[in-house]
Amino acid sequence: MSLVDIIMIAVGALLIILAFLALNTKSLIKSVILLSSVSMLSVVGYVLMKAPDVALTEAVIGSGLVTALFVFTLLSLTKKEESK
Amino acid sequence: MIQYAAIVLIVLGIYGLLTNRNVLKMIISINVMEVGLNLFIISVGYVTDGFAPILSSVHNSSALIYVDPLPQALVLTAIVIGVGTTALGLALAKNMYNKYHTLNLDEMRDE
Amino acid sequence: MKNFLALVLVLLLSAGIIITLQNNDLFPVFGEAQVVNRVSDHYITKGSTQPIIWGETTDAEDGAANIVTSIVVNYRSFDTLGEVTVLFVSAMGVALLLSSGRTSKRLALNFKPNFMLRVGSRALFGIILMTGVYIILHGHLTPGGGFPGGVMIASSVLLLYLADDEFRSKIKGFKVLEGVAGSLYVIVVLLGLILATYFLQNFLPTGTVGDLFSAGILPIVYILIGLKVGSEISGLIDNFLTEEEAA
Amino acid sequence: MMTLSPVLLIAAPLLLAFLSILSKKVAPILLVVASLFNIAVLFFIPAGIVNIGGFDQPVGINLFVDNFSFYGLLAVNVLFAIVVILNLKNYPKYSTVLLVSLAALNGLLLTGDLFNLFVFLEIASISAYLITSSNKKPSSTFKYLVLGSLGSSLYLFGLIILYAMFGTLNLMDMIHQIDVANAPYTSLILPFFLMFAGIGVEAKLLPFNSWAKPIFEHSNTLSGPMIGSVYAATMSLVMARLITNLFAFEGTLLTVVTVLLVAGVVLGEVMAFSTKNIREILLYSSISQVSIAMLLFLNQIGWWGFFLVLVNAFSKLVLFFIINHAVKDSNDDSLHGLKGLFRKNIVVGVIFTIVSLSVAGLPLFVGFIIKLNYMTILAVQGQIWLVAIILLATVVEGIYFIRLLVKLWYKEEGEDLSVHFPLVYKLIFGAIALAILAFGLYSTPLTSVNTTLDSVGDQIEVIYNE
Repeated sequence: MSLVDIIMIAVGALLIILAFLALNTKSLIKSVILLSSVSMLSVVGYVLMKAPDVALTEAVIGSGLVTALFVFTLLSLTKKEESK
Repeated sequence: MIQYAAIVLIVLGIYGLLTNRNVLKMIISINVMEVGLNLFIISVGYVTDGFAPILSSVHNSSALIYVDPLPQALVLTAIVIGVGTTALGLALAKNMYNKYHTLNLDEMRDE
Repeated sequence: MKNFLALVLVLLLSAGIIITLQNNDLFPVFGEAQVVNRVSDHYITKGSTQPIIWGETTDAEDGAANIVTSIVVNYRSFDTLGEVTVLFVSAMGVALLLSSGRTSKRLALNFKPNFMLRVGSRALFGIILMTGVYIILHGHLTPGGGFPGGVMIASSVLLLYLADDEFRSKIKGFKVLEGVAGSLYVIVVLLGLILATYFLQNFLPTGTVGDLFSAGILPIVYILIGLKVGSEISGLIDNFLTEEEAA
Repeated sequence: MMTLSPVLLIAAPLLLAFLSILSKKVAPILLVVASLFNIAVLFFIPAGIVNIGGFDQPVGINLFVDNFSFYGLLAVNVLFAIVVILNLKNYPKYSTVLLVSLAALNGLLLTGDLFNLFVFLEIASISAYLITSSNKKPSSTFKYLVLGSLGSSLYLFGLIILYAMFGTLNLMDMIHQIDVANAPYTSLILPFFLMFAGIGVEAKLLPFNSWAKPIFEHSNTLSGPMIGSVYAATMSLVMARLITNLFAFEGTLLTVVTVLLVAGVVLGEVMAFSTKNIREILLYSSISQVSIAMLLFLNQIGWWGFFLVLVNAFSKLVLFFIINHAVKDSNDDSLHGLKGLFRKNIVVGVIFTIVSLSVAGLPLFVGFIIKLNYMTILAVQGQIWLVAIILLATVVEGIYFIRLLVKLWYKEEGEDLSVHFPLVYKLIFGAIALAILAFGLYSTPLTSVNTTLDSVGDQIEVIYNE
């Protein structure tokens, strides 16, 4: 078993654990950060599977932009809650 | 292996959609499902010891062994479509919070 | 305990799918995909019987060194037109859902942007913008292209947006840029129908594989996509970071 | 004769959509221009395969025009134009979204590539979410969004499994490759079922249609007819094309799908019978009609299934429009609240009666002709159980539609409802009702045609057997 295979197994296992945690934590912001890390780990997966185009796109869009949109939404929701 | 992890992620996403009633959690579930789906699509085209499908000064001939480029092109499309859906879902979540003051789908009743 | 049971259930269902796929003789084992038997073989060889050599082959069916780009913007560019439309309609939709018609301002942050943040964000703005432009321009040679590049441009705009309270009033021009870039894109691909025979057809010479000025209309299309995506995502971020002015 | 490329049906609305964000005032005009332009272009497009980008299939993406897609496109574009023209003044903000959805609906019917179909499915469903957001019920739109994206993900999952097995994304090439590889049907069950479920969400097939009820409960004159008629027709036709050509269900999967569809017919009629809300009655009746149409496609009598889908789309357009307009004026959509609606609107009442009796399948109307013909064929095929179930469904449907009509015509005492219907409504709906009546009395054009509509199979012969 080569090093790449071992890394792939590790990435796969981590992906499952992090995704499961993301769906089961109570705190929304933790959930969002965990989703971001799932997305970032998938970037590693793309690189391992020789897909640099997809890795770049996922890093910028999937884990950058989507996380930003989630955080902005949470920001404005918490502000509304405070002002209420 | 990473293909199995991808399938587990898809099922996890569907499970999350069925069990969570929080709007943001549901959008997160959709995203988890999409990450899994994208990984699965790429894994379908993976060739052990293949090169990344870009001709360069190092891998300079199309006669070498490359991984399947078509799934990668499909995933590029799928990622962008996923962002579109997520943004729309988040905007709806904001709308719902303004209207019902809750993020729980079951508690949304009309006053 | 309940979570644990759920995890077991999920794993069982996935195991079912995995076993079904493994029993399927036609489904390739991971890492052993037969690209030669797939339609992708045509994309790698660019439809020619001679191997395509980087820096040497000229006037191939498609001139992009990045095979994924050649699929995205040439062979299957109709999908990309649809992709651009998806982003367009969802950005439109977010604006439709979040704009209330009343006067609005940027979401107030919990901190005041200080001097360092303002100067630092200006400097970073240039670097990120340049990276985005580079990625768009070299989309047919290196990884990347119009979509990640466009989002990078938008994220550089986001930096200015966070640092400058008054910046919001200056970005109204994006709407025009978005509309113009989108229309130009459709017009360029319609030109293929008029100048050549087919919609989305490449009507410029494809040049040498690996050159910056190669691949016909691909770089032009990617620049237009980059501009459109950049302005769209900037508008999207603007919509998410806006709140109604407290009356 | 001059010919135009069918690509224009997709490209022209898209170009106008991108232009329409530059000026808010011009946008509604562009919308009308695009929908009329599309109907005009339709008469100049030639039948056959059109390559995009100059690459032959399966390398490039192609569009495919045959009788099936031509008449489908004609119906969808005409329906779209009617909805747009009747809503001209009401929803100017939605012009760009509607332009995009017009392009996507045309793309769905034209495309010959399965991944391209996914892209158009996503564009169409995202614009559908936005159209339903005009209901001002974000929670119902959100449910639609969640189920819609789940559905398209399932479709993509199935499609990728097929790609891994056969190495192509083109519909015709895929059918050919499956044929060549002589694949055992058991290996196709998983991908086919995933794809069927994915489109089933959009086509409102049971059990994937739980999004529909909250959407239609609060629908308006834009979202009701748009989702209930135009989108329903398009998605049914897409599903029909895949069922007849690609899926060709066999064995266990055929049983499962048949049971699902029969359950859709029965449950749809039962739910429609038991509810008091008029729009829910219409929704559940269309769910059962869609399921019947899919059963016809499953049993290789696509010609009548095709008619059923189209006639049902036109009928539901009229019914949803009239009811939603009345609800908007009276703010009450229970059967009780709209009692006596037609006493002051006799013309609209007659139109509504004709159309709903045709949907229920009573003699004199086109719905009866269609029902009679497919029942005969099913009986000849020996599908006695199906005939019995559809007959039972017809009886139930007749009962609740007549009950509905009686309530809408008669009122014992009290003020009559004053709902004003504009003249345009009466003209357009009157024309549709007349057509339904005319085809019901003079059915030769329908029964004399016995060619198969769908020519994908013939085309594959032409391409691969030369």
